[in-house]
Amino acid sequence: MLNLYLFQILNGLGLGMIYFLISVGLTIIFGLLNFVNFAHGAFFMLGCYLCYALLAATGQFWLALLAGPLAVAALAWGAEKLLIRRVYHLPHTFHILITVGVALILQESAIMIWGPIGKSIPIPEALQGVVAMGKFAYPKYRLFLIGFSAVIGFLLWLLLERTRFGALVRAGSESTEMVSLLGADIYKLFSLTFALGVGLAGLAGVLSGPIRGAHPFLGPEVLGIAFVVVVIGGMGSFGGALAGGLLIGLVQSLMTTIWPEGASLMIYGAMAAVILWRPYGLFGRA
Amino acid sequence: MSAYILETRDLALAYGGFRAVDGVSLRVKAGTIHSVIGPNGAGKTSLFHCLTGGRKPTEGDIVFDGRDVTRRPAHARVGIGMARSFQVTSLFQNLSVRENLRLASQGRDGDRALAFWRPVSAGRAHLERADRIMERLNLSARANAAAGDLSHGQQRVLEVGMALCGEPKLLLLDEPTSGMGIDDIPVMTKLIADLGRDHTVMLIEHNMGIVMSISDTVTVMSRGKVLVEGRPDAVRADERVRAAYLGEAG
Amino acid sequence: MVPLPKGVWGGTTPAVLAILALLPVAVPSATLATEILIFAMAALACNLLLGYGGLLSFGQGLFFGVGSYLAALAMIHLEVGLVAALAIAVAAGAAVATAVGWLAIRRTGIYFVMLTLALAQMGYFLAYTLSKWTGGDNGLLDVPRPPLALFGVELASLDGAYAYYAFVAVLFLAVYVGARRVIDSPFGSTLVAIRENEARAAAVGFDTRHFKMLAFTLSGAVTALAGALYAMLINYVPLDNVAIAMSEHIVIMTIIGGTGSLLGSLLGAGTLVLVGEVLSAIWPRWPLLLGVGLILLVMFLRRGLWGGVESLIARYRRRGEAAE
Amino acid sequence: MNRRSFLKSGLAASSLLAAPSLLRPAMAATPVTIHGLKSMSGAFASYGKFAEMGSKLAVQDFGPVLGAPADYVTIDTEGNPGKAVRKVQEAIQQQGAKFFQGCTLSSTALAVGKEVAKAGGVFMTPAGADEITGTECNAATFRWTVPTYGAIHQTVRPLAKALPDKKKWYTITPQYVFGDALLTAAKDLFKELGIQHVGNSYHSTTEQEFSGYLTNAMAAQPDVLLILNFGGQAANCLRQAANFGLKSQMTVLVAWTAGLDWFQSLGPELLEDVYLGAQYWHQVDTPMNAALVKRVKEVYGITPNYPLAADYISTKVILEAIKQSGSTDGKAVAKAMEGMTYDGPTGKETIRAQDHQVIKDYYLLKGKAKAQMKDPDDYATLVSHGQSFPTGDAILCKMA
Repeated sequence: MLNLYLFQILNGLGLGMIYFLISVGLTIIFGLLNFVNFAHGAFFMLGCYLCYALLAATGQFWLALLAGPLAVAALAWGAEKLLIRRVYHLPHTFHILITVGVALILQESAIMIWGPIGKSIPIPEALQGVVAMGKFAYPKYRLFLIGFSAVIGFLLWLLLERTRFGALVRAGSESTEMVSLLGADIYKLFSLTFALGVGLAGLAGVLSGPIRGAHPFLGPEVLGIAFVVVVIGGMGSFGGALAGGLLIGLVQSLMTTIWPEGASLMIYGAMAAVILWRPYGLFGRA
Repeated sequence: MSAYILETRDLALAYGGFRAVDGVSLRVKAGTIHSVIGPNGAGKTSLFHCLTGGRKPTEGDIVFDGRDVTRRPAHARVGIGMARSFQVTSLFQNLSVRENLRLASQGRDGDRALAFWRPVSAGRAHLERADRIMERLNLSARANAAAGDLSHGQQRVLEVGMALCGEPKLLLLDEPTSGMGIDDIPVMTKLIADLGRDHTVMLIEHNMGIVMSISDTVTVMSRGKVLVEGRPDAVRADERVRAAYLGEAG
Repeated sequence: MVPLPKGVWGGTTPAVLAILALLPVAVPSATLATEILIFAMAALACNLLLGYGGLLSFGQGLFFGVGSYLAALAMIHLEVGLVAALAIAVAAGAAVATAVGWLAIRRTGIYFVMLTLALAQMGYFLAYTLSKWTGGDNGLLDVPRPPLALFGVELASLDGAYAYYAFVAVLFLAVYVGARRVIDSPFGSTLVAIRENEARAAAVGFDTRHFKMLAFTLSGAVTALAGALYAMLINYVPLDNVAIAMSEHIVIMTIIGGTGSLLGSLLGAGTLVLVGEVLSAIWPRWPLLLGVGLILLVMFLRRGLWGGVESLIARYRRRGEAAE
Repeated sequence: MNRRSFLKSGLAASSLLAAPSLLRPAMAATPVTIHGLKSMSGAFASYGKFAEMGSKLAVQDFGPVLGAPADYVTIDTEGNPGKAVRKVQEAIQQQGAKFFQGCTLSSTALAVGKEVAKAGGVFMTPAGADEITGTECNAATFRWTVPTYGAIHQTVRPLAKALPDKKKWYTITPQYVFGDALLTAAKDLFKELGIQHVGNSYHSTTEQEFSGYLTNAMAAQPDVLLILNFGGQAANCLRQAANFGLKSQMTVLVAWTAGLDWFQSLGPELLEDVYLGAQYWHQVDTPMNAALVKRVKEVYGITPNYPLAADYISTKVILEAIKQSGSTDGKAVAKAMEGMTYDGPTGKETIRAQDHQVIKDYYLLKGKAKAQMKDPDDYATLVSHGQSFPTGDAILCKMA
């Protein structure tokens, strides 16, 4: 029985990395722009569909992995310039209203383009098959996902912590006037940050395509999980998204053995407990 | 009833190792104007936070009107007669001057203001008190203007007015003249002197000139401790005070 | 011009009376008109928190669902009458809201919002697992709509669509006037003060936690009443009542209508329900148009529909004065 | 009250009233109108789209009823039970509507059935919950699809017979009323067939991540994995089972699939060698089915799937009953439907009078490899078909 739990822990870690990827974009945008993006799940859904479309057109998963997120980031960049830029200074209620609007547009457009039925996305040949572990088997694709997410996480950490862009963006979140005084075009910085955060949602969508398939109503589901992870990890904290994702992945995976019916109740219970016990999540700051 | 309305005994407030307030025992005589002055970083503001309930002191206790208020939360101090103003203006910006003052006087009711079934107009007393104080602060002309639209000087006067509306036994004023123009300061100084006649006022200031002219007692703080306390002219002449201000004293 | 009394009966209340009277005639069915009033009541309760208290709560769906379930269970299992069922629902809603409030107000800003969201989701999964009582995802069926009776004397049967509309309209008017009184009460004025500047409100003597909690209690009570009336309208309690989508639906209505204006909540609820009704008959992809509408609203009509109406009036009056 | 506040109230009142007045339905209702309850928008939009095609085609092909061509009106349930019930109430009050057909969600079907029964109308639904023709049955509600009892008996029994050595079965069950019903029926059948139920995983109604449950299944090392969830959840469960390589370790049976459109969303790679329970299959050789496939190809250019066929035949049956009873009185039409036998997509179908359940075939299919597919919709071969329904006092319906 022991290796069942060990395997559930491995599976939980795998799940955790997927949840990290899903939520890191949301926390970056919130942390650095103090902006609540309710369309994050819809951009994830768009990522799934682009993965499907690019694979159907070119048969190249790696191309989809590159082009998909970039396309989502470009769309986000346009939306930021056109819409989001005007509402940063407004209270959260307007952030929620405008991004719910964007989410609805993305969802219905996806139905119009790709139809209401979901789509399956084949796993690329190189990553098909499983790795045997005793009586268990773990899909190669999910191992790839763990590795790839770790690399993405590291690159992101480098970008935010070790580059001038990262420094400016983090400074910008402290006080926008200061950064603009330093001569950096704060608005270009915001557009790039927003595009980066949403592009990550697109990337998570492309990567999750082969696991979850693409269907128009993925948005609200994924948004729910992303909020749980981000709040537990600490709004705006990069490390928090990782810790939050892994924690939720483990809780969900282990709960399937211990108390399956209670999994969802537990996840939201954990979310409420963390908010109450640790004011700014596990890693968040004021 | 002891002559002293407010007493602190070995009051201390430490942020980790740094002791912003380091064993202050202070007594404020009822019916007087008692000023606390000192250079920046002397611990005046930290002391003020302890007195108003903004911070919980790490040691010592505070007795007000014969009652231990050390741990009492900020909102519970108005009911027993302690009212405060803010160093950085903090008013209900979008509400009218009159509404600001009415709310301040309604604050005295504390939880009784939870009444959601009675119309506001039923609380006639609050409105009358607000109007009376507005008269005294000669802000009546701007009664319906939004607090945010007042000049900086007028907003500082309104800050004092908000404290007055709590019908306090003790007025705790935090740098009432901060950010005021030269021509406004005499107005505020006269106002505080006038208040001193029928209230006990405790003043936190670092502008020596104002304090000397209107205070009955002056306490000088430095590095979290009480350096000197006494009548204004005695304090002014004291060597240690001049040194503390010029920063030579060790 | 007959001078109507000032206070709760003045100002926008005549407009509400006019709308209540004309709504069932203008809108194709009394059932739709009743649904609009029910959601307007929920929006009003949400507005008390958001517009006046500055508290964006995602728990409104939970209070709505609690009201539906409790009223339905009371009527089905305890065979209580209409008034008792509504009273039970209101009490339950107030209790749950107070509990949620007690926890949620320990945090502010986005963490407050997320805490209400987490607590509401816990409520959803609880309702879903207690399927013996709530019917799980099949929902609670056979919810009766008992006649209006006081002390055993049956006054009126509410089975007719227009009869039920009249009953809900009277309740809505009571809630609206009640809300006007609450807004103009010492409590209401303090709530606004807390929204404006919480530190200053505490400094002048208000224990802000008590005021925020009371705001939750009142909001929960009214939202639960709306939930109970909705259960009686469709004789059914769908699990969706407690879903996060319901909370989002109520919040959007409140913002669309214009926070900080009670009449705005009625406009917001009416508009969102009607827009959904009209568009869904025309185009299956109608939520796309709703999305565009939300964006336009944020861009050009930040004070909500009521803000728009007010600026129309102001412009109309200015042009009127210019002409005189 | 001065001029300003009167103006404010007058304008506000008119602004709300102006928009919707165009809503009043223009033309009077013709004698026979079928109101189709379809989830055109919302989470079940895919289902609504094909269901509407089925109903429209049925009304169009049926020709005149009681002297005039029947009329068809779609009501968008938006996948929201509350809205659906209110719109049904409206149709009854405003247009005196009597004949309803549709509903994807069991919760909607149960609630709508109550409303239609109160109005003395007739309602036929393809929704799956046992209660519709069980504990919550009523005089107005009829149901075409085979309930959970039949879905289990027509899949588990033939598969157990075909693979006698596969004794250990593991189940993955959605924790809602529908899932419990499937599991109970399966457990009873396991006892009867001497199958060892090596384990079960319950999961919540919103779950889309099944790796944990599949891991538990792997630990139990069953011969057969029986998946009892539906729609999007079943798709993700099967997709992840394939990813985890379970298909090579054990036989996989999905007891209740949504048929062709669900197969299309998954693709042959995932479906190959998977056993699939289905309410309708276009390749079944029955006279009416062949005609339906041809007609649908002609009109819509696609192959009929489960929502289309279910709503087509249900609409046709209602129209037939109206014609036979010669009246639009709900009671008479319902009476005509009870015991009616007709040529349906699954062959001879009879509406059982006792609980208004249509007695029809349920199919067990097996997924085909991509290479063996003769045409783009040739996803599976027919393994077995048959009829299984609770009988005698096992019928829980006590018709009021």
